[in-house]
Amino acid sequence: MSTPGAPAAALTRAAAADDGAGSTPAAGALDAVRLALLRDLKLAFRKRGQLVQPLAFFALVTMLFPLAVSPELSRLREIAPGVIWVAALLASLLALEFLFRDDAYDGTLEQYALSGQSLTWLVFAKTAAHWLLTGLPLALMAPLAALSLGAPSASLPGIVGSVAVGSVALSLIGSIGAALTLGMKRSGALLSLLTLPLSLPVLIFGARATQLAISGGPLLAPLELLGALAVLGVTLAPLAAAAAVRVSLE
Amino acid sequence: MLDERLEVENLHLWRGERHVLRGVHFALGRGGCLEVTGPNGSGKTSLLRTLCALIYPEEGRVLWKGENVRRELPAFHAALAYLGHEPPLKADLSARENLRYWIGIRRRVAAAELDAALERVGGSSWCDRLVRTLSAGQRRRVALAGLALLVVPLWILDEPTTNLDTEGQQLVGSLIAEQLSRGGLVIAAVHQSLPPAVRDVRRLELSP
Amino acid sequence: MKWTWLHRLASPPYVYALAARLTPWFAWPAALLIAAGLWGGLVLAPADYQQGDGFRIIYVHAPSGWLSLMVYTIMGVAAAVGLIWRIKVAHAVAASCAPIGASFTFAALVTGALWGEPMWGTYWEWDPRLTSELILLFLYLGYMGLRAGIDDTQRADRASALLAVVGVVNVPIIHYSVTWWNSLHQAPSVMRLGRPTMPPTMLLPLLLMLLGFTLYFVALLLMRLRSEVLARERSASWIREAVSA
Amino acid sequence: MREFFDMGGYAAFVWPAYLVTLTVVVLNMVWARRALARSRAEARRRLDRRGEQP
Repeated sequence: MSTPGAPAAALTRAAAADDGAGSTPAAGALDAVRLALLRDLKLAFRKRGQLVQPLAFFALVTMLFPLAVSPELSRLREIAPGVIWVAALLASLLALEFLFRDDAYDGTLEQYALSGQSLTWLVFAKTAAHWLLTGLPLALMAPLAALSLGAPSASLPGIVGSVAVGSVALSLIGSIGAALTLGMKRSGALLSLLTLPLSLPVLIFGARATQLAISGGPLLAPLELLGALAVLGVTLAPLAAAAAVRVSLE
Repeated sequence: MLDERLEVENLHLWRGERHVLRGVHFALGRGGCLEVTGPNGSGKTSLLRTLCALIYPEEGRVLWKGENVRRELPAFHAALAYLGHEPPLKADLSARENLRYWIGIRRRVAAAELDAALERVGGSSWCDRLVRTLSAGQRRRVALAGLALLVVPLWILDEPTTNLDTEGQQLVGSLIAEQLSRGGLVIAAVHQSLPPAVRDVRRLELSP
Repeated sequence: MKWTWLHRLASPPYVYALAARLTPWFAWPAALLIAAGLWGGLVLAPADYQQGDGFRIIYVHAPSGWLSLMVYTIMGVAAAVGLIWRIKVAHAVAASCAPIGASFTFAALVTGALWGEPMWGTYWEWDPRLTSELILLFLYLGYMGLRAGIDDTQRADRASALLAVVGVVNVPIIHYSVTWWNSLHQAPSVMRLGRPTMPPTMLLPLLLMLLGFTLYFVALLLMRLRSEVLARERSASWIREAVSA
Repeated sequence: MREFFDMGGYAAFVWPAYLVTLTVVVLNMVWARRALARSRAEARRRLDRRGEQP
């Protein structure tokens, strides 16, 4: 300690001001959520390689189908909704493994659980960051995949919308699976076994919306159902995921 | 306002097949310091984590200000700072960024306050480097700065002097002494004993 | 009075002893009912005017399907009780349910496929009920996989209980989405269970089988419950009694 | 009797279905008994070990 005088005194003063009443200028729940979200975004941009992986995976899987099935656009157009959604589902699953793992490893989750803030909100912030980093880019990439599979350009807004809404639900469902498998050594297969059956409704409604978008039909009904799933997910999934995180810390 | 007081009644904890905590009980009031000792595997960390209400004991309870901590968990956690084996730091953020997020989630903290805390632990020169480039001792110092910045009455520390040089250990001692003189409570699991700056230490010995 | 009864149900020694005492009271009636149901279903019931003797698969398919869903629901409820009130016995019930439910889900799938071949001309049809049943099997497998993946029993209990609760909330959503999806792609299925027009000679054996399977499940649950309760109890001296008996 | 086993031509479907269900029913019984036996053995082992180190 070179200068124990002034700064230390400042520290003690700050401490004295807060003494007794716990930590007084407490951060609100909103501050906490904002900071948790920003922290995850900043960390993700420091490790860009990990960000690109699910997107590259999505593009690759989409590319496999013309090679495996047929290069004819008319045939590809028929399977395009299925291809896009299966690829998006698998890509988001791939990214899920990283959702809590690093934080569990370095003790950040523990500090979250002991922060006095609602763990549910902090888990929600993490899931939101996860969606911004995988779901949203996937939605923005989906039109490219759709075009390469012969979808008409008029269908693109509908496709972006359905993938964007559906991936919200996928991230939320996935957060539960990711939290439940925390602390296991080889969790990849189990994570898919837990997450995929629960994701089927999203797949069904999402693929239907995409199909209607491509054929030019009214896609509001499946889109609304997707939205309902996303809302249900927002209200319930962070609760379950936070409880699962607490179990993993026991 | 009720007195800050931690009471532990008859804690029993099993980890798998092992009966780790067998009826641990103690009480600690304002300015009290408790040293938890015992060989490896005697349940020091388990005890600390049970006190933090991370682990649910099979039997017994932990009371804060006379109330079961389970009843008002967020309030108890807001009054508590826990430092585990490893400093809870992100390798890809700088020391300063780490503190800003870690502490900021719990309380608003001014930049000047951050600087002061970092200087106090001797980190002015390296606090903007990524944590992955810091030594284990430097990381421990960042964690200590965070501890001081949290400004809470109850500290629960797991081996706070690990990886620290002599000067760093003295720093731990003076931080704890200040916390106690403010009326705070400190519970620390240690291998040998807390630095000499800390006086009036009670000791709880766990047997394997 | 009522409350002491409830409290006793949360006490492992009491539950262990009670389960041992009750098991035969469920097992024997179950055996009798199933035997009677088999006799009625295979011999006494007339052949169906459309499906001939092929319809007799209903007497094993329907009870298996019924158990698969009922057991999952019981598992979810027991898991929720265990989570909320931290009752070990409730977690033990949930853990006991999974293998039983999974095996009957498997039976329902196989018998459904065997019924499908003569009726649809194919073993597997993406019929909404069969599809839901298949998803249910994966939900069971996920639950068991999660339990197997966590070494510590208490943590396994709580994590798998969360999954069971999430699953129970999701089962209706999954079933609805599968039905919705199916209605887009094909005509309603040929297979219809429990037609109200079923003559009593056909219906009665079915009811006997349903009741018999349910009682059999309770007997199995009680047996498994004993082993799960025993595995969760560490300190109590009653283990000595339980083991020596 | 032949008629009964023939199941009106559906024997190839009816009997396997019954067989599978019967197998599941019996196996469940066997598994449950085995699980109970295993837990009891395990509990006995735990008691023994605790007896050695009071």
